[in-house]
Amino acid sequence: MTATEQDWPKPQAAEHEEVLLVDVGGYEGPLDLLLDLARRHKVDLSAVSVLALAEQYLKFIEGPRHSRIEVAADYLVMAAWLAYLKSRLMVPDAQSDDEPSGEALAAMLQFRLARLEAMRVAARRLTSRLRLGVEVFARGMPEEVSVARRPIWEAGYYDLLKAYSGVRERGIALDYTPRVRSVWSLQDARELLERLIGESVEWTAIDAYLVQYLTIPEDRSSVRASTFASSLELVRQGKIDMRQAETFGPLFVRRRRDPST
Amino acid sequence: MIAGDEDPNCEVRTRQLRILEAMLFASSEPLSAADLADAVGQGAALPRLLEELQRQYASRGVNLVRRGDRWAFRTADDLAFILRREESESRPLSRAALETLSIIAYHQPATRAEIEDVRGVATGKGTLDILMEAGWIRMRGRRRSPGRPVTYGTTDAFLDHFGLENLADLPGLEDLKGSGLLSSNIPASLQIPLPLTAVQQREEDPLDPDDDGQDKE
Amino acid sequence: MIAGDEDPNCEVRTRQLRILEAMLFASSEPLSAADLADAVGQGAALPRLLEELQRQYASRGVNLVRRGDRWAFRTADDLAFILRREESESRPLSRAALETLSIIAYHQPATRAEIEDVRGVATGKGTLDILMEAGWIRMRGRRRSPGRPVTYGTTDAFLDHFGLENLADLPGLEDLKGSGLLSSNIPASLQIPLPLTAVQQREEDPLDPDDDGQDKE
Repeated sequence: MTATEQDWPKPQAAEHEEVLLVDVGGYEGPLDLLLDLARRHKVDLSAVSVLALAEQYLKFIEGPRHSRIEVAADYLVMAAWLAYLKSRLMVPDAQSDDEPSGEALAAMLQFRLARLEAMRVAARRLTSRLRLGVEVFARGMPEEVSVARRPIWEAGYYDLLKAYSGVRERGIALDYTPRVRSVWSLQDARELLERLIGESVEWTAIDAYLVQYLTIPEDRSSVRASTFASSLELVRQGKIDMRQAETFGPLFVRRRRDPST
Repeated sequence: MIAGDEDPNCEVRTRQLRILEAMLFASSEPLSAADLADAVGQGAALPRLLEELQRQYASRGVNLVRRGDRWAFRTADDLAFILRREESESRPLSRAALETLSIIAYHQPATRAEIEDVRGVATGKGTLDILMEAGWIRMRGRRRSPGRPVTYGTTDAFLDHFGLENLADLPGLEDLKGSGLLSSNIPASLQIPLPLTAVQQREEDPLDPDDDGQDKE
Repeated sequence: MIAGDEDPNCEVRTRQLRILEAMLFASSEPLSAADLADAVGQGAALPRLLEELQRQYASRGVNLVRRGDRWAFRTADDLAFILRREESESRPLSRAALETLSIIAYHQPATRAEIEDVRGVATGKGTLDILMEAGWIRMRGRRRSPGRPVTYGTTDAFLDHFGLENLADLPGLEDLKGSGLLSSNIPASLQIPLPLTAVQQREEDPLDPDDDGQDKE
């Protein structure tokens, strides 16, 4: 397993000290830093010694950790994990151990480094392609398609007939002339009553006075209503007396005698 | 594909034509000969190249056209229709339009004044326009009466849309009453015209081909 | 100029080709087969016509290219050095954005957690926003896994920008697949508890129309 190889070339101390001073913030996370460390020494990531890489990382992170308290938690988590990985790689696996072997963990880290590297290469290859608007061009003067919105009118046969019927019925309403009904005004009724009762002080049924007017069916209710209302007015004015013997019985009227005479 | 093979410098020429083609295609404005000259090389016979390109595209869907002393690709004139797209949207006919349409259907040929008389409301020109645009009514002729008003009638598209074989299929008075569309207590005086029986009485002249239906003021 | 004269319906065919040509020339955006079919008529053998047109333009300064399910005219690749313009983008994409874009392109559909797993670092929401605003990525659906995270994929505009006919054209895609580096199913033996693992299930549901991609809190 390459991960356990011990022939990781040791970087020169001077260079290493310099690196230690580099702000970890310059890296896009611990994986980026690890990848950078790995690529300094090997082009082929599968040949990288994970153990050596872990040691380098731990050393690298120690500097900022001591000098700057705010090293991102990501880096510290990775450092802790790499310390764990280191211990797994150095201590032979116990058969009963449920934990993944150090080799498996190392292979996983290699896989992730290789995958990140592959995506970086892919991004570079993508951006080195001929790009639209830079090297390749679309039509510079696109000819606009003008969209004319044409309404499709919806109307059902029923709607049509309903509309026609409605219009014709409305037409009828417009031609409506109210039926002329002969209505007795209160004024007319009052004058008539006064005239009919005259000076008669005998109790006489009011219908008897109106008999000739009540023969026309259409007029009957109007005549009754108007004369009754007028009679009440005449009573109020003290011109006549009225009496009714029973409910719905005939109404009797007579000229009120002047109390002064 | 590229013509002009008789030219001894065919390869150079082909390449020059391709460059012109690409530049004219990609440019956001028509290009002058000067704009193009740099790209194809000063020695090139630009006018002849442009002529050649114009000739190559003459029969295609896109033509190389000259605008003043500038050049551009434009859609061929006869294909202008593809640049005008029609999108249809369904809209219910307004009540006014429905009423007007039904009156025209029953009373045709009907003048605007007659329609207004039945509706009891003035009919906007817009309403008739919508019905004409929908293809359901047409101007039939001019009434032989003072002012010679335009008469309207329905079209075959009207019959088609409403599933009628002919105008006689329109329900009559009794049908409308029977279906409950007309209330039954309408006066006996109310008549629903039998379609087109009126034609003979209401004299009209067919519309002249050059009559746009506008009333003379 | 138009080839294919052996066709008995040559005239119809020529006209159909001219219409396609005009439509594709007129638009700066790639057009779908459906857009084109409307114009040439439903009966036309669109794939064969497009193939023919592509062949006719293959040697010219402007080529007919396929972008996903869409088609467009683009200037020929080999003229890039003549046509090259300064990048109009005021600020180029950051490394984070570019990396995220390629991870989405090669791993799609990919959730944010998966992107973060590959990069080993949290992805600012701004990065995805920038890519979506550029029109290169879109929310595709939701992964059928706990939390139902939104999945991202690339758009046709992405293909267009980078001159790819389809996703299979992504540079080095086959090699990456072969080396297992795109495999989302990392062998169980390689699963590590720390520091960053991701749920790597591929199942996803399409995004609901009213799903704006916001995760429920």
